[in-house]
Amino acid sequence: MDPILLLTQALNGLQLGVMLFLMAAGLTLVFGIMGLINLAHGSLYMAGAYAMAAVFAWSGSFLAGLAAAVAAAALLGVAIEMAALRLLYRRDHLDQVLATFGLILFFNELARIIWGPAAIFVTVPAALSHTVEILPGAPYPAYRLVVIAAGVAVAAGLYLLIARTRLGMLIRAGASNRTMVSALGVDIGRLYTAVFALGAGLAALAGAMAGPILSVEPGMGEPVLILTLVVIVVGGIGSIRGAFAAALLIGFVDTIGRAFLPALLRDLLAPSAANAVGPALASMLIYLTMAVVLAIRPQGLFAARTG
Amino acid sequence: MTPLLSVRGLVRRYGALVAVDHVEFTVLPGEVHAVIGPNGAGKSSFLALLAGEARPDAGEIEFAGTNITRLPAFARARLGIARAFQITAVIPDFPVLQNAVLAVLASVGRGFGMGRAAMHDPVLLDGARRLLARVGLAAQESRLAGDLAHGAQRQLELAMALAGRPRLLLLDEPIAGTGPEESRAMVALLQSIRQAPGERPGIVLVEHDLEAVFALADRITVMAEGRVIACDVPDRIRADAAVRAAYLGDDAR
Amino acid sequence: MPRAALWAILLAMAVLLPFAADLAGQGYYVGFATRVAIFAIAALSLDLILGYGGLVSLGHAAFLGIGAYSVGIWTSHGVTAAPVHWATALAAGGLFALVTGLIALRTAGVAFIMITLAFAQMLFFLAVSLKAYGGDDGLTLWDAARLGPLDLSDDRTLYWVAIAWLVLFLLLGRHLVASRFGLVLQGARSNERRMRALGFDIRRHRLLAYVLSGMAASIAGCLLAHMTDFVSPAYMSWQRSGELVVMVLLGGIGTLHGAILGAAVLLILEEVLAGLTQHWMLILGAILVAMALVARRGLHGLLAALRGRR
Amino acid sequence: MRKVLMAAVAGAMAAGAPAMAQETLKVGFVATFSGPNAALGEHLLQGFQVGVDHAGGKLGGLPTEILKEDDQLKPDVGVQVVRKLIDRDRVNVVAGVVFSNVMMAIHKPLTESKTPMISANAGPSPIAGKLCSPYFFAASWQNDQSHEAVGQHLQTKGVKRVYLMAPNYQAGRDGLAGFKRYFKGEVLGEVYTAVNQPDYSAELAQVRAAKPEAVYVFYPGGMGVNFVKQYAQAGLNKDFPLYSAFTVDASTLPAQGEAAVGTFTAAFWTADLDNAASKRFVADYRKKYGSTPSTFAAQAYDAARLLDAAIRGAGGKVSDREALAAAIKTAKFESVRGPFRFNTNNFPIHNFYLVETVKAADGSLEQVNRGVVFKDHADSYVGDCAMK
Repeated sequence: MDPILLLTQALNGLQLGVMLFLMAAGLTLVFGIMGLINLAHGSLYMAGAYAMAAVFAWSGSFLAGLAAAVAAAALLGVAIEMAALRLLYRRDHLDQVLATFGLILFFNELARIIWGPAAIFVTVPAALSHTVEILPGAPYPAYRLVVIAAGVAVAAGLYLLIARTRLGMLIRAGASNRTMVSALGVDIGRLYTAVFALGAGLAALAGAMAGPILSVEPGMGEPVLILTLVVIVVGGIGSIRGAFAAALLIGFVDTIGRAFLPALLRDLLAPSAANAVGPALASMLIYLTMAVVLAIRPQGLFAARTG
Repeated sequence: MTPLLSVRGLVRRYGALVAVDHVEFTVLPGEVHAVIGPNGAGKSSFLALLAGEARPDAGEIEFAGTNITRLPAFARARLGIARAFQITAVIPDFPVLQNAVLAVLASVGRGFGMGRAAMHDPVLLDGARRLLARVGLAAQESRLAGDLAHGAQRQLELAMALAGRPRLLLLDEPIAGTGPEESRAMVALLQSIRQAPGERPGIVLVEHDLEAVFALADRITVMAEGRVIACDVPDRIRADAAVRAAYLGDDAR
Repeated sequence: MPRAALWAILLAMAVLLPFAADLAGQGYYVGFATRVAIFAIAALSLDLILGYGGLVSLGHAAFLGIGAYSVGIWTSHGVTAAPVHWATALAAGGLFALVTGLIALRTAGVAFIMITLAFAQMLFFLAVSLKAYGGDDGLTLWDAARLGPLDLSDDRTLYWVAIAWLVLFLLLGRHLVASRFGLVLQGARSNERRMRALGFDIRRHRLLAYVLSGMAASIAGCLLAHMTDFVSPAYMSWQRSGELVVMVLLGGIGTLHGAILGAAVLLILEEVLAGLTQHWMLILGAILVAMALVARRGLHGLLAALRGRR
Repeated sequence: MRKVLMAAVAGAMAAGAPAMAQETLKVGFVATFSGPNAALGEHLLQGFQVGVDHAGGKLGGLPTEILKEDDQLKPDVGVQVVRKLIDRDRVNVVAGVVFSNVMMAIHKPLTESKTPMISANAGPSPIAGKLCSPYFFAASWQNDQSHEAVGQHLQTKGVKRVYLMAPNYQAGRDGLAGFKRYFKGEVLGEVYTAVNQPDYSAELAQVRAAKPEAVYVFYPGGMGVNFVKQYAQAGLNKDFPLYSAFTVDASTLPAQGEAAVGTFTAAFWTADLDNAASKRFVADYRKKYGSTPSTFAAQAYDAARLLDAAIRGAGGKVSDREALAAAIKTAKFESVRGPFRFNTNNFPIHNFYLVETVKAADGSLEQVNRGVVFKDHADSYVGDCAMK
């Protein structure tokens, strides 16, 4: 197989992986610590993309857009958390599902009222609009390289935050034993709000960085939400390490499957059969991966320590 | 007498921690065999292995002549191993009577019973009421189990465990955490179970309340750091210097 | 009001509805009521595993699809006998539930939610690739299904059939949850460990509940196909599964009739709000959030609380 | 629960109103108005609205009531609302419909109730062929026609090696089949991606490896925004010219921006087309909505004009559905696209133009007409239709 193509596809898988990780990190933390299933996580991603689009267009600065997206979504996250979600931490998961499903409908429609039903324009910053020759004959979009770098940097930062800081210690403690954290004399309500804001910020960062690549439109959060849920379940709910591993796994499986599976099938089957089966199988691949992982390890790849 | 339960070389690891370390253990029919030891000695892990909630990494468990090492929890229950948990495990959002009915159902019913009403079946109801009467909960049958006092929940749980006329009872701290009144009632109840004609189940009793242990046990096994450090009749255990050093010294009142 | 009287009134209303609609010259509402009954069956079946079994499935729309395609595939080959469609749907839905349930029930909680979603998505993409049966565009059913002498393309007839199925499933469901089986299922939802220690093989009970639930939902899928004369993968999108969950939660879980209430209220809300404003989803979203925050056990719980206060 | 957008204006405006007892025209307008794909429904309705305005608020001189219904992009909801329109509201005609799967679902209740349907967008191949109906009319096109036009253009241009991509659904497969009907060169790759797939990086890497002379894709709506942006970002547009259908149009261009510059498509109409009907439409649409109309809006405008002419042709007797359908078939109206006539399957025979997206002098993006590809082009399914 063509090594240049393989390398390019590996980068594509990595890029999808780090984006999914940014989404998954927040979702898995919120679930692990607060026990909250937040289906509206995709709405925070959407909020990030729209905030970035608005501020980027207004100021002309990509970085300002990025900062505004993270700040706006974090604020929005805090607002949602304080107004509604904190009432749901002790409740049944099903109440959380109902409420956050309602929030999805609400925010999608709100975005439609504010920005209209059509996709809005966001482009890559001029400085990154070129391609880079990663190998001779293998140009790759500079912007996607930056996305990968940013994603890896954020992952590393998150690791340091959790492994080294006081907040990180509380987060780790909270994930394994909630009562212990309150016994330490920490204001658990503030910790929860902080964690939620962190997750919202990460989701918004993912949304904002996706803005120039994808179409920014109402409902853009749901496909990525589903993928993110796949990631956190495969990784093991509540585990940041698991989320990272699973995000890369899903990123690679999806990319490699889409790139090579149809061609592979064409070698094995009649062309018409391959054309019918290939795309369907490629779409199913991540779900197949999840089903296999869960069938073998129901707790996911890296189960957060229980009890 | 052939033992009812015999355990050989049982090992269970959690990562680097060896929670249960080559434990040898037997229970004779009708015997109360208590397991004591300091916190973290591996008593609860050991009980979970006996109940089939966890799988051993090595060793064998034989019950009434059958090797049950690989059987899941529900299958062991069907062979006659009943269990009460350290954290009381009743069905909190069912009424007391319904809890008891479930327990009776477990002992009489095989198959799914989709065609048979549960709460209108005289066989189930009579059995359930008899059980409740035995543990003194008859008057509370329509209360939600979750609303009962802690001691009463313990009694209900014990009643449920007894429904299937088990041959072996695994009790995880049935007395710890209850008040003096409830604690006396529970000891009396356990005495009555072991003396009930025709049943006389073997009992594995994990308990912190040493007064109760010495009152009830025929034999006592002392565990520390996953290993058995002594196993003997209560009087000798009381006198054992090693046990005193490891355990009783700090804990005995 | 005594329960029996309440049920009698509801049944009478269901019986009188077509005549009232005719009288008012609003035959359309018969079709709408049929749709409510169909989704009520699907929600009811989901409530059996969700409310009584504690198993939250985000893939229940897969069974709608199985039922719909049972009708669609037979019809496209010229077989219009509804009993054949139904039998196929029951068998296929049951088999799909059995196979996926064996794997899915190894997990619990959120993992169960996601693995059921995964299986439904696989089926969705399979249907998209079924070129012979319309793929993503779907399949129009030109020949009406027949039940003996009855023509199911007639609104009125289909309404009675749907109501009959709904009543049948409601009665079966009520019988089932009051049976020994139902007691074990609910016990396992509340305290799994205790149920195992009592000697119940709860995975078998759950699997059976999952299979029965899938079969009932497949019938709803058949009826949906009969009603729309159309079959498409859109019937089993994950959003549709989510709507079914919302119906059950909105009505109140673990009550069966709550699921019916939820289905009716959600569909009516959609209909009414969409007539008021283009941005009806904003209002619907807010209502759902408010319901989750205020009413602990859905509309059923809310109604019970109101009755209790009075 | 109806939404009455326009009630009758007083009779003063109805200059050419028939003298007989006046009926009221009820039009059911069904499209996707909610969810992520709502934008196209809006375009249709706006175009239709301009068409109604041009008839003085009275299509065919009749007091006109438009009942707007949202199909939510769910086929079963589509059937539900169409039944409501037919049974309860007793509409005379239904118009609109963005998506083929909704169109397929509502085709049966419409046909069985003999309700005339004027599609303002969806033109699925089965309805052009085997399932053709005397009550169904496409004011738009048959799905394949634009694809065929691009295929023809590349064939004429002498391009030998192309790479094809489309979403994995029937319209996508039909589209690429239509392209290949007229393009006879080598197809290096024919890739079907998941519907609503957001990221195409994996597939784009394969495109670069295949080194085609041109790339042809079909990615409507949000998919098109994603694809075209990513295609440009990957630097592919410099090496491999991008041709597409329904991918770059007035609804997606604002979000695609400069990434779409230099791409080609084919269409039955462009906003710069030189005829009186088109000029009037574009001018009034701009006045009313402040933007250049999309092809979607143009189709819907034609649907309204067609209906207006048909009702006049039927002498205002809209309650006779068979007569109304017959009148639609023979109606003469000034289409924005120039010459327009119905084929035997009630799909239009019309011209197709090559369209290039360019950056105008003032920096704005425009879609410019680059000449005729097909003259009086009929669709390829008409042979399967039993109507003569």
